[in-house]
Amino acid sequence: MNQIIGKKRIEDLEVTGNKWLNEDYFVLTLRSEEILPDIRAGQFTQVKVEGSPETFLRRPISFYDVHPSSREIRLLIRKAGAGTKRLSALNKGEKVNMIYPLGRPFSLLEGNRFLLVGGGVGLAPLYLLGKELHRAGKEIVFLFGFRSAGQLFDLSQFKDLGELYLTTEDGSKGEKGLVTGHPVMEQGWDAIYTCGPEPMMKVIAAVAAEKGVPCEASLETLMGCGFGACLCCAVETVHGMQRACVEGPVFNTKELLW
Amino acid sequence: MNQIIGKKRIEDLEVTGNKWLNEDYFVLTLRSEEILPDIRAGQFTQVKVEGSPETFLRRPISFYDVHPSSREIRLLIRKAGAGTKRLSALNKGEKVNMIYPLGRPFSLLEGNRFLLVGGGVGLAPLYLLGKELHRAGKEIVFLFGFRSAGQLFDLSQFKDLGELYLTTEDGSKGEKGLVTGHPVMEQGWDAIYTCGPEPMMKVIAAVAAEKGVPCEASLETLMGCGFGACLCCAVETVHGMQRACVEGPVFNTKELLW
Amino acid sequence: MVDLEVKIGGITLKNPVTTASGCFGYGLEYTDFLDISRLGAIFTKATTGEPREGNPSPRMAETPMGMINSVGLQNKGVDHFIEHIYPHLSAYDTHFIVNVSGSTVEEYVEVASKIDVLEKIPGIELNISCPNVKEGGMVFGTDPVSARKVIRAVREAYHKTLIVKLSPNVTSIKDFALIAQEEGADSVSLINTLLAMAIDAERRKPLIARITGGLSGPAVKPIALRMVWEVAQAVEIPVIGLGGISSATDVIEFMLAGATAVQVGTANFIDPAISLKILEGIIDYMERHGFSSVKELTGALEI
Amino acid sequence: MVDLEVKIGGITLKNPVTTASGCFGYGLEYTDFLDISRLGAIFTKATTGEPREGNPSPRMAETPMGMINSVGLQNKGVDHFIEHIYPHLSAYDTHFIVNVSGSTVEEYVEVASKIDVLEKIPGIELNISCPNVKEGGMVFGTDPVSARKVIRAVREAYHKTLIVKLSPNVTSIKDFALIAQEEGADSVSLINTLLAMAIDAERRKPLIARITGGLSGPAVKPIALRMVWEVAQAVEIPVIGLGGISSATDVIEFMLAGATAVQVGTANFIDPAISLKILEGIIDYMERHGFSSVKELTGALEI
Ligand SMILES: Cc1cc2nc3c(=O)[nH]c(=O)nc-3n(C[C@H](O)[C@H](O)[C@H](O)COP(=O)(O)OP(=O)(O)OC[C@H]3O[C@@H](n4cnc5c(N)ncnc54)[C@H](O)[C@@H]3O)c2cc1C
Ligand SMILES: Cc1cc2nc3c(=O)[nH]c(=O)nc-3n(C[C@H](O)[C@H](O)[C@H](O)COP(=O)(O)OP(=O)(O)OC[C@H]3O[C@@H](n4cnc5c(N)ncnc54)[C@H](O)[C@@H]3O)c2cc1C
Ligand SMILES: Cc1cc2nc3c(=O)[nH]c(=O)nc-3n(C[C@H](O)[C@H](O)[C@H](O)COP(=O)(O)O)c2cc1C
Ligand SMILES: Cc1cc2nc3c(=O)[nH]c(=O)nc-3n(C[C@H](O)[C@H](O)[C@H](O)COP(=O)(O)O)c2cc1C
Ligand code: FES
Ligand code: FES
Repeated sequence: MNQIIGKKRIEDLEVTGNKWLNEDYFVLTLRSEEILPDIRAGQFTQVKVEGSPETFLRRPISFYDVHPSSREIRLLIRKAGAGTKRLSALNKGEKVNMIYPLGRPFSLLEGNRFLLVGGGVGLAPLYLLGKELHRAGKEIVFLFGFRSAGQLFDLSQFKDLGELYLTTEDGSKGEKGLVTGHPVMEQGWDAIYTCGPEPMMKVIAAVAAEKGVPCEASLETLMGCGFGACLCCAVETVHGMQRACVEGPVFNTKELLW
Repeated sequence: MNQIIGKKRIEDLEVTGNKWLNEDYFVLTLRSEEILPDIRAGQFTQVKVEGSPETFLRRPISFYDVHPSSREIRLLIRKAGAGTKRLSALNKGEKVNMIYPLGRPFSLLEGNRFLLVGGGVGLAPLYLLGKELHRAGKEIVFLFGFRSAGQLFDLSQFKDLGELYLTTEDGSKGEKGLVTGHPVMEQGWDAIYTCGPEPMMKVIAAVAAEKGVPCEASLETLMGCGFGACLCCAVETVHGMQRACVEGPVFNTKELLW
Repeated sequence: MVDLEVKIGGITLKNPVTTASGCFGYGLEYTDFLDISRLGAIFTKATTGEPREGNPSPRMAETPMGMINSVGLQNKGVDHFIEHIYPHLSAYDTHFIVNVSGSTVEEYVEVASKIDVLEKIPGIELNISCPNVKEGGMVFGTDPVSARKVIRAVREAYHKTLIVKLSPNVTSIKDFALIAQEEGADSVSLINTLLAMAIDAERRKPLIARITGGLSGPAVKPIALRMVWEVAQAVEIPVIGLGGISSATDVIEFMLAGATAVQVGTANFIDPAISLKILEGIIDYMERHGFSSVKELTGALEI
Repeated sequence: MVDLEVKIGGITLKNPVTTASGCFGYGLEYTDFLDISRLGAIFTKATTGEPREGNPSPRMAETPMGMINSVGLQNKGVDHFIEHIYPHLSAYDTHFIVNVSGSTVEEYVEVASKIDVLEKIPGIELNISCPNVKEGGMVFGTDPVSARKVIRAVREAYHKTLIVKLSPNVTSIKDFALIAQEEGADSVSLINTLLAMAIDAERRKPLIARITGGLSGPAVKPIALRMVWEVAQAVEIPVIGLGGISSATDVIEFMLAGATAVQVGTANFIDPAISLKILEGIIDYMERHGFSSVKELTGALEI
C-alpha cells in the first residue's frame, strides 16, 4: 500500500534491523523502497502497529537517524506499553506501515554554541539534530539525564558530534541528580534544544527564559491522527490552541503556556 | 497460565508442527506439557487467537487426531477468516491457549458396519472417529465430498482405517456430484456419522431417517463460550433448545429440528 | 493483608468481584476452571415465572472487541430453579443473587416472592433492561413510569437486598437510578447490553435471527464507565459497575468512578478463570498504591 | 461501469462515500494522501458564530477499537471560514457540506444564514449532537422540544439542503429523526459520538481534561448500524450512516440497513487514504453481486 504523493507519505517500510540497547530501549531500523523525502530533526512518523488488539491508533515516534544513501531510517524506542512492545518484537523482513515525515522540525537558531538537553528516550530527536548542527559547523554539547545507569546505552555516536555530560538520578553514572541541576546549564549558550519528560523541559525552559536564551522543546502529546486533521493534540500557546502535530511537536518555549 | 483442575482445562499448548495440506487446509500440531485428558471423537477445543485484532472470541475446532504417547493433538483447519488465518501462521515453539476437551462426542452406536460421511473440513472429527471405531473392530467406510480436486489432500491415513469413496462437485476427482448422490449411501449401514456443511448433513439425515438407520451429525454452530455458560449456541431439538457446546456438537439427527 | 470486603444492601461480599448475569450460568459451568467460592457473588442467569425457550438461532455475532447476543430469557422458570438448582448452590461459599425477569409486573412480583423465601439467596437483581425480549425487559428499563411501577411492586413483595439493573439505552441513566433509589432499591447495577445489530454483507442478511441484540465486551467499557460515573454522582445507594470489564485495571477504573462492586461478564467466555485473576490484580494494585481497604477506591477519582 | 450516484436532498453525490465532520479537517489536510475530489462529499469541522478555542488538553484517549475525543468545537468561526477557507474549496471537484454548531438557536441561525449565500456550499449538517460542549450541542439533540425549535429556526433561515446530525445518546433516536423530517430537514445523519469516559487507574485521574468525551471508531459500529436501521424504517428522507466505518464491508452493511450515503470518520486517522479504498471495495462488491446502481443497496437487507 505504498502511496507517495506530495510531501507526506503512507508507506510500508521494511525492517532491516531491530536491536535492544538495554532492558527498555531498542533501535528499529527501516528501509524504504523509494528515495527518502527530506526529513528534519524533530519531525516524527506515525507508525501502525499490526497484530496488537490493544493498539487502535498509530504511534508517534521521532526520527532518531536518517541515512538517505541506504534509504534507511532509525527509531529509538522505549518499551512503554502494548504498541511499543509489539514493535520491539518485529523481525527483519517484516513490513511496518508509516506516515511520514510529520510535524515542525527544530529550527536552526542564531549563534554557534548550542546545548542539547535530553531525558530518557528524549535523546532520539537530539541525535539527528546534533548531526544537522554539526554539519552546519556549530559547536554542540549534549546533556543527558537518565534514571540510573541501567537505562544507559552506548552513547559514542553522540560523542562524535560534541561533548557529552551525563546525570543519573541515583548517581550510578555521571553526576548525581537531574540534568536541570548540572553546572553545564549555567554556561553561556546561544540556544538550548530539549526533549524529554515535560517537568524537565519546563525547568530548562524557565532557566533559558531567565537567561534570555532562545529555547526549543519537542513535546510528546497524545495524537489522534498526526497530520492536522483531528485537533486532539492541542497545545496551549500564546497564539491560542495549536496542533502539536503540525505547529509542533517542536515549539519555541516562550510560546508555550504550560 | 496452565490450570488443570477437573475435567476441562485451560492450557497453553506448544506448536510442534504447522503444515499446509493445500491452499485452504492446514494441520496444526500442538503438544501439552501434561498427560492428555481423555479426548473423544466429536469433541472440540476453544482456541484463543492471539495477535489478531479482529478475533475477540475463541474459535471452536474439532479434534482431528490425538496422540496420548507424545501428548500431541492435531487440528485440521480450513482458512476461513482472520482467526484461522492467524492460526495458519503460527510457528513451531509458539504457544496456543486452548480450553478442552469440550462437548458431547460421537457415540458408539449398535452394529458393525458404519458409514462416515464428510464434506470439506468436516473430515476432521471423522478421522478420530474412524480410529476409535477401527480400534473397536468395526467395519467402516468413508464417503467424502469436496468442491474440486484442488481441495483434496493426502487421504492415505483414512484409507488405513477403511474403504474410502470420493465425490467432487466438478468431477475432477472421484465421482462427479455430491456425496448425497453416491451409490454407497444406498448400501445397508448400521449407522451413519456425518460432519460437513449443514445442507449436506440434512440430506444425509433424511436418507438415514427414511431407511431407519441411526445417524449422528456434528454441527458447526457459532459459539460464545464453548462450555455451556452463554446459551448462544442453541440448537432447536425435540427436547427444546439445547446447547451445541454441551448437549452437542454431536446430535442424533432424529432429535434435531432443522 | 488488604481488606476486600464490601457491602451491597444487606449483603456483605468477601470481595468486590462478582460475575454478571447470563455470563456465568449458575456458576456450576465454571467449577472446572476456578474455585467459584472465592468470588464476591454470582449473579445467575435471568429467571422468569414460566420456562422460556429464548430466541431462535443464530443468537450471536462477534463485533470489534465485543459481541452481540440475543439469547433472550432462556431459562427453565423459577420453580425449576427452586427445585433443581437452588439445592446445589449451598455447596459453595459465595452469594448467589438471582437475576429476576418477566413480561409483566405480576410476573416480576411472582418470581421475586418465590425467591424471597429462599434462605440462601440474599438478594435479587431486577432485570428491567434485557433488550432481547419483545415484552417486558428493556421496556420497563427505558420508560420512567413503568420502571417506577415494577420497582415499587417488587420492593413491596421482596424483603431482602434489591438491586435494580439499569439499561444503557436511555437518554439519562441517572434518572432511572434515582427512581430505583426513591422506590427503595438497595443498589443499582449497570450497564446491561447496548442495543446493536450486525449484518452479513455477503448474504445480505442480519447475522442474528432477531435482527438486533445486545452489545457487550470491551467495546462498551468507555460508555459503561461514563454511566457509572454519572450514576454514582447522583445516588446514595451503592453502585455495581459492569460493561466490558476484562482486567483488574478495568475494575479499578469502575471503582474510582464510583462503583462499590463490579461484575465480570463477557470476559468469562474468553478466559473462564479471569474473575480470580482480576481479584489477584486488585490486591496487587492495592498493595502497590498503599490501600488497606478496597472501599477506599470507591469514588477515589481525583478531578 | 456501475452507477455510484446518490441524492441527498438537492445534492447529487458522485458516490456515497463521504468523510465525517471533525475527522477530515476541510479536506486540505488530506491532499497529500489522496485525491479528495473523488469523494462524494466532505463534511467540514464544526463551524460556530464566533471563534472557539475548544477544550483543554488532554483531549483524547484510546479505547478498545475506538477512541474518545473531547476536542469541543474548536474552530475560527464562520467569518474566518468564509474569508479564508471557502475560497480554497472551489479548487476541488466535490461537495463541501458545512457542519453548523452553536450554543443558542440564534447562533445556529446566524451561521446557517451566512453559509446560505455561499454559492459553492450546497448544504449544511446541523450538529445538534456534539457531546463536548457545555451549552448547545448535544443538549439540543437529546431534548425533543429543543431539537424541534432549532431545526425549525434553521430550516426557515437556510434554503439549501439541510441535514440534521443526530445524537445516539437518547432512548429513541427515531423520534428525533421524525422531528427532523417533520420540520423539513432533507436528510438525517447518524451517529455522532457516544458519551464515554476513560480513567488512568495508576494516576487515579480522568484521561481527558473534561472528564467525559465522545466515543467513536469500530467499537461503536454495531450500535450505529442498529440506529441507522431503526431510523431508516421510520423516515422517508435519506439517511446518512456513520459510526465506526472502516471498510467497504462496513459501508455495505450500513446501506443494506437503509443508508443512502455514509461518512467515514475516525478510520481516516489510521489510514488517511481509506475513504477511496472503501470506494474501490464498494465497486468490487457491486460487480461481484451484480448490482448496477449503488442505490439498489439501500435498504436491501433480506429479513
Ligand atoms: C511527537 C512524538 C514523538 C515521540 N517520539 C518517541 C520516540 O522517538 N521514541 C519513543 O520511544 N517514544 C516516542 N514518543 C512516545 C510514544 O509515542 C509513546 O511512548 C507510545 O505511543 C506508547 O505506545 P504504547 O502502545 O507502547 O503504550 P501505551 O500502552 O499506549 O501507553 C503506555 C504509556 O505511554 C503513554 N503514552 C501513550 N501514547 C503516548 C504519546 N503519544 N506520547 C506520550 N506518551 C504516551 C501512556 O499514557 C501510557 O502511560 C513520541 C511521542 C510523540 C507525541
Ligand atoms: C464444534 C465446532 C467444531 C469445528 N471444527 C472445525 C475444524 O475442525 N476445522 C475447521 O477448520 N473449522 C472448524 N469449525 C469452524 C471454525 O470454528 C470456523 O471456521 C472459525 O471459527 C472461523 O474463524 P475465522 O476467524 O477464521 O473466520 P471468521 O472471520 O470469524 O468467519 C469466516 C467465516 O466463517 C464463519 N464462521 C465463523 N465462526 C464459525 C463457527 N463457529 N462455525 C462455523 N462457521 C463459522 C463465519 O460466519 C464466516 O462466514 C468448527 C466449528 C464448531 C462450532
Ligand atoms: C450471552 C449473554 C447473556 C446475558 N444474559 C443476561 C441476563 O439473562 N440477564 C441480565 O440481566 N443480563 C444479561 N446479560 C448482560 C450482562 O449481564 C452484562 O450486563 C453485559 O453483558 C455487559 O457486561 P460485559 O460487557 O462485561 O459482558 C447477558 C450478556 C451476555 C453476553
Ligand atoms: C476528533 C473528532 C472530532 C469530531 N468533531 C466533530 C464535529 O466537529 N462535528 C460533528 O458533528 N461531529 C464531530 N465528530 C463526530 C464524527 O463526525 C462522527 O460522528 C463520529 O466520530 C462517529 O463516526 P466514526 O466512528 O466513523 O468516527 C468528531 C469525531 C472525532 C473523532
Ligand atoms: S494529532 Fe490530529 S491534529 Fe494533531
Ligand atoms: S457456546 Fe456458550 S453455551 Fe454453548
